[in-house]
Amino acid sequence: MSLAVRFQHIVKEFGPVRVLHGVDFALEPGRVVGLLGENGAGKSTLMKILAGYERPSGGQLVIDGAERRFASARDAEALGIVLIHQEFNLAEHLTIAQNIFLGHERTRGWLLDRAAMRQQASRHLEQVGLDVDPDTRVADLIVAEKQLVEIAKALARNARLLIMDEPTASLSPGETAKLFALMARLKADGVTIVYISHKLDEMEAHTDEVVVLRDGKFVTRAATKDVNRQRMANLMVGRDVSDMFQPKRLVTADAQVALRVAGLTVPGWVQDLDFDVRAGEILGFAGLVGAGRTEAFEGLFGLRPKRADRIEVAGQPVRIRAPRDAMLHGLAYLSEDRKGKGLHLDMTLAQNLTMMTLERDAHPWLDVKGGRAALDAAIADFGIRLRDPQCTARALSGGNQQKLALAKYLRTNPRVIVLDEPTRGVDVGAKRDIYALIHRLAAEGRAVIVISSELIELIGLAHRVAVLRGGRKQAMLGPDQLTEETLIAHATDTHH
Amino acid sequence: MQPTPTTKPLTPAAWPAVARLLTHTKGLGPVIALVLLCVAGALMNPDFATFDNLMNVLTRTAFIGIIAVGMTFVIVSGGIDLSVGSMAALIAGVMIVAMNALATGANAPSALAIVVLGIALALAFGAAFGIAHGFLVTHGRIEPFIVTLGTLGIFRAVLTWLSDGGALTLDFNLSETYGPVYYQSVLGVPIPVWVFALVAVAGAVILNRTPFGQHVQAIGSNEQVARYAAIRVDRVKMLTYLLLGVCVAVATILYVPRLGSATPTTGILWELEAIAAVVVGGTSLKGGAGRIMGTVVGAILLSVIGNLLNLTSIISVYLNAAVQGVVIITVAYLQRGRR
Amino acid sequence: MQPTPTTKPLTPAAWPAVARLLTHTKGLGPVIALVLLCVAGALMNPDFATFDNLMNVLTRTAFIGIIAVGMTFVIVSGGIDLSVGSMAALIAGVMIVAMNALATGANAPSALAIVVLGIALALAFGAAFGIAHGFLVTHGRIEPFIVTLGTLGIFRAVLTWLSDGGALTLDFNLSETYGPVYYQSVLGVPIPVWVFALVAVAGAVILNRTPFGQHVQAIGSNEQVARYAAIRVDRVKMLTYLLLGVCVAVATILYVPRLGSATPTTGILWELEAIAAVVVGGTSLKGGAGRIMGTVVGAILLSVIGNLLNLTSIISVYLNAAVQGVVIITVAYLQRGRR
Amino acid sequence: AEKVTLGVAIPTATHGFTGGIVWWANQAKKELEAANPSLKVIVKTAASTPEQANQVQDLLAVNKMNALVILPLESASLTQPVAQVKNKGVYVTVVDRGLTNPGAQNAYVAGDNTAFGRLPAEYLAKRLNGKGNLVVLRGMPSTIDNERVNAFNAEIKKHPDIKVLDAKYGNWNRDDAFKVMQDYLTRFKQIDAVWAADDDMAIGALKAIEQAKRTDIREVFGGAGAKFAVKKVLDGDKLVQANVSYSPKFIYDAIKMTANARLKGEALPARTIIPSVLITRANAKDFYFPDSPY
Ligand SMILES: Nc1ncnc2c1ncn2[C@@H]1O[C@H](COP(=O)(O)OP(=O)(O)OP(=O)(O)O)[C@@H](O)[C@H]1O
Ligand SMILES: Nc1ncnc2c1ncn2[C@@H]1O[C@H](COP(=O)(O)OP(=O)(O)OP(=O)(O)O)[C@@H](O)[C@H]1O
Ligand SMILES: [Mg+2]
Ligand SMILES: [Mg+2]
Repeated sequence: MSLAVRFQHIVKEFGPVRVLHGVDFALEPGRVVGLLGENGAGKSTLMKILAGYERPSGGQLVIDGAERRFASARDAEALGIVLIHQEFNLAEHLTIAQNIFLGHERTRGWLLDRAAMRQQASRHLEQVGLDVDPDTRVADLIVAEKQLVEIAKALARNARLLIMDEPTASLSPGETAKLFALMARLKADGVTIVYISHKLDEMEAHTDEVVVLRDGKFVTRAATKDVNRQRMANLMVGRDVSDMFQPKRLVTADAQVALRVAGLTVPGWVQDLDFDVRAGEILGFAGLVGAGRTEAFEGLFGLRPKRADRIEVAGQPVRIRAPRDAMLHGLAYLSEDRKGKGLHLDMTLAQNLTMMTLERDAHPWLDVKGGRAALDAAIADFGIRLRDPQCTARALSGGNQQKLALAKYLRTNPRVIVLDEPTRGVDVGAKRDIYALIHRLAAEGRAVIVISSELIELIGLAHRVAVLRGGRKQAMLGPDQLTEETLIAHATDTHH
Repeated sequence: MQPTPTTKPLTPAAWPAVARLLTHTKGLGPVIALVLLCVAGALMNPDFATFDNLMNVLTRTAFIGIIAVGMTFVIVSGGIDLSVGSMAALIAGVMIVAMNALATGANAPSALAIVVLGIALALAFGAAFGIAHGFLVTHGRIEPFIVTLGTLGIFRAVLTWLSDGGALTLDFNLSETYGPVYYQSVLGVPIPVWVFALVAVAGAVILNRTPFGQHVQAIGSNEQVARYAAIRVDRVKMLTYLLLGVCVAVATILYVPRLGSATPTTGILWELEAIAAVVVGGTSLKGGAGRIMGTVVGAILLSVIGNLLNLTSIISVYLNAAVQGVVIITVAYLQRGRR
Repeated sequence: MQPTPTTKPLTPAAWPAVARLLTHTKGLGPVIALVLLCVAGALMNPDFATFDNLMNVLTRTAFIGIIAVGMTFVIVSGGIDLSVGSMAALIAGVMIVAMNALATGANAPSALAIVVLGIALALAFGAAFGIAHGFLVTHGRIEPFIVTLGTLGIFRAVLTWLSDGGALTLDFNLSETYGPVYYQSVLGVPIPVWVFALVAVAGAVILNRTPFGQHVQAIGSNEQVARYAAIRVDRVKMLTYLLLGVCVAVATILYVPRLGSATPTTGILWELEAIAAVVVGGTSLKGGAGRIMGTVVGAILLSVIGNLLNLTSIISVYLNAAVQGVVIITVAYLQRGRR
Repeated sequence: AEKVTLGVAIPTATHGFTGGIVWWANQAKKELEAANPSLKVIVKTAASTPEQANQVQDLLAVNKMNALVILPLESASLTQPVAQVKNKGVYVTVVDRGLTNPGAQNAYVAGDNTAFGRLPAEYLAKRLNGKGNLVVLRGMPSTIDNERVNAFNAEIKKHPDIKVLDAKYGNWNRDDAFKVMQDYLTRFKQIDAVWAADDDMAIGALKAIEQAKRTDIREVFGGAGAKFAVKKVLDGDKLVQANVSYSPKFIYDAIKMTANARLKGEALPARTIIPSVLITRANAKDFYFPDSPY
């Protein structure tokens, strides 16, 4: 029942821009294939073509020996090809059950069979380990839960070929583990799986073979057992990527406390959180999804209601009622949701980049030239890969959007910068760039707070890591306590 | 993009139940406002609370209410229709002209047959106008606001031209036959109220219990997602306008026997009333979600305000519109928690 | 210490020029329509192309045009204002009442002083109404459509009450002093046209060349992202309504000397005209992006249609509105490529 | 003779009465142009005051009119614009609603709004024998409506036993009149007569009474002599036994008078008042024009 797929010289152009330059390779049935490539390499585009969401500009798609042209995703689904999108593809106003069956509603006569849909939805939610009422509106879910709904939606389609485009980018370790168990079951049932991720350890552990794309071209394929993480990274980037993390610089004891927070409470999320961070220090925040890390900082920055006993910036007590107060005090918070909160997808890159500093740079009219110059500089400095600097942010690949968002927030020249999941969905090369940037920011004397679900990242970067669980600070771990085991133990309350 | 909710209960066991309760109370804003208004009305004037007055109010709500039910679909799908008032007027005009013409022929059909033909004609025109709107919006890719602003002028101009600027009046004999459609009661309840109830129930079922209704909501919520789910977006949008066109026709079919005439002022500002009913009822103009029952309550609420103002003389007549404005804003304020 | 990198820019020499050209052609839909219409006009009636007629058209466009410039800001930020027509009427009424009252006192100030005071009063009222809208929309969290539908009724009702249902007429002497504001020309161009040009240029500069304008666009494009980018969303929205209120006041200041009176029908349907000008000019009602110059062209286009219909008598008078409807839809169709 | 270009500026046809105005204006144009090759009549309809001001401007700037017949949408608002064209040598005849500055017009032709209000009051007072309850449906808030209602009230005041229960706006519109009348019927158990102040509104009121099957009402008095209302008077309707003339035909008369006078180079009398007359069964046939839309 598995599907065999062959890409024959697939070309894809968006207007004048060619993003796939004739891709040739085959997917053998019944295997788990990891698809690797830098941000913007064309992985998502190729898979959208396979699943019928995009039409190729040239080349053929051969499935089980027959050439196919899909008019829509429905045609691909009829053959059992199902794609879990990298971007959420859910109607926010509808419930989970409605989303899962959107376009495939079960009916009894003319009317919807809501009971059956609810029941089946519950079953699929259970399979992906999401314990939420299927009648919940998707708008009321958090990012990770939406991701699980996306997976449940794919399960409801009875896939023979399942494509997962970075499904774990926003999942915590526990949920990720459940997902891999699910993948193993599907594989045992004979489902072919294409798995896209920038988490190379997952690639190593859960794929049978890897295929590497670079700049819209097929580079190589290899059995997973024959390549290690290092080799995968090098194949993707096309050059040697080693030493992801630089050595940590010492924070001198007399360094000023840049931010001190005491008794921060965000109703419903966080209780009595205390922490401080010094100039030049990198402070990590660890915790499971739902631990309240994001909410803590959204509260701190005036993005949701909060109380705090005391907030000090550089020793001075301050009040923060709105994000602008925070900005004026030299604080910056880069959200984990870069599409919904980080970037104006329909505005140009230069507009996005300069959005927070317009007032500072205006004299009194906008500095349009300066904005363009700043964009050129940011493109070079942050290694943003793009084809047309006049395009809107939507046209950038995910990793490049992240770099642009970082550049945007850094233009405010913050004293304390909070990065929420800064490397989510970012390729290894870019990850390394971002890590180097974080080091540089600290070296410049800024305080950096990194919220991350990737423990390796926290261990490699941070001087100290705060662990949150259920909205409370569970531990503050110093340099000598930073191991994956301790972090997990504190995050899951199995530390005794 | 929907903003993430600001608060959320932490206990996993409790929250679905609470959430469901909230979903149900959320829609109560207009209902509470309506109840308050009715209590106030009954206190101010005992005649307000009589069955006859209630039926009068419901009967006159029927036109706008039926149109508003159709409008709910269009708005939920992310569209809008400004032309409904002139569309109703033009359909009324066409109906009257056609029926009169049929009645004057040498071997004219029976009055009943003519009325039935007239009704069929009205439905056909409503459907055709709806399809035209849908076509311009989907294939022409023109904003619905502009399309229907344009047809608003066109429909009314054609009616004015048909009627030479005066009134088109239904033949007296036909009026006699047709009149009961508006004036008759069944089980004590006037026919327009029955029809209104029927349309409302049908609308609610279609919106919430059929795949089409789901698709309408999905398109309004996120058109891209709907496209990805292989929903025939253009077809569904077209159908929402068609549905609205038919609702306008049904409203007109009830309207014509009331006064038996159409003039260039027929239906003026009905679009604003219908849209206001929809929005007061809790449907967002941004699309994505809506409640037919909210719309029905909204339409009744707006009628009741007018009725109360007529039944009392506390306020200067000049200020009637101000009272309506204040009530509309207040009701919207009461239910603003949602969004 | 400055984290923003200052490395050498990658200068691919060609792209800015090409991009700029593209940006400019995008907006040409309405301009082309306007040119076509003008050519047709000149062919049908040679008097159309005279300087006097041109000035007449521009002068009468000034009211709606100025309001439409303010409306562009509100629409770009994702809002809407249905009340502008009644707001203009009420401001006119208040102005006239106040000026007449000042003129009848025992030791009344000079007519000039009274006119200046009246103008100041109009601006103050416009600003106050705008702030009230902004407040209800931001702090009250009520949909702008509903807020301004409500105030539409309220403003007009208050005017009707002020005027006892009749007309408020400016004192004759004041009219003499104030008249030139509308009827005078400077360098051959009537004052309203100068004011319109000024407002348009100021609007374009504010929207495209100031931080505030960018913030307006950012909020319309995605409010959540704007909030996270430390933009004071409520304040900016408030300012857009304030700006519109002031624009309405400016339009009213030009309107009063023209007709010298305010009645309960003053300004009826101006909101639709202003919104139509904005949308015909290429601004989407969904917000996020808009062009002031498009709005200006849109407003002129709508006036020219009316002017042409007045200049020719090919079509039955009853069908004027139909012609306008057809032209609006056609223009929208011509520029639908965008988005 | 000199070429005459006659501009006619009137309101858009939005209800029966204005519909009649437009029809009669076009009627005059047809007849006059057929009879006089050197005469051109241009009819313009406007929905709002500024639009009408624009039209007056355009008629002069572009159509080069030398005579104007205008039925202003608003007296006060159009005084300035009309004065402007008169100053440029256009002969101006104002119809129905006089300008606030009579210097802005050469001639004035009008119906009698005072009589429009006074005659029904006199008639109803007599019909009710000076005792009873009245309800009133007003038009739209405007100067004309005020004139009529004031005249009506002034006359009714002379009869202390006649009570006006309430007067609400029916907006010269059948639908609104229907609703308001329905609610009057709910509210007042004894109504002796209705002054609907316009024949369109009278239709709405009649339908509401018919629906409520009320028998206390003895008379529904409309106004302006619409053909269907005059027909009812002719036919001896139970509720509609009288009307007051206020025919849109005065626009026809004004256009004809102005055109003929201008063709001969003469002036019109400064004021021509076409009297409003009480229409009863006796004289109804003189006011019945079956071809007019009104
Ligand atoms: N709709 C579009 N219009 C224009 N360009 C596009 C569009 N979609 C994708 N691209 C471009 O195509 C290229 C490939 O994008 P794609 O999303 O396939 O990359 P990816 O390999 O999935 O990257 P990531 O790892 O960041 O998800 C990118 O340069 C992107 O900017
Ligand atoms: N009891 C619960 N029932 C259902 N969902 C829960 C519960 N507790 C927590 N969650 C989900 O976990 C989410 C928290 O994730 P969120 O991202 O907001 O927090 P976080 O600590 O910043 O985690 P991360 O940054 O790793 O995503 C909550 O929004 C919530 O929906
Ligand atoms: Mg991708
Ligand atoms: Mg988080």
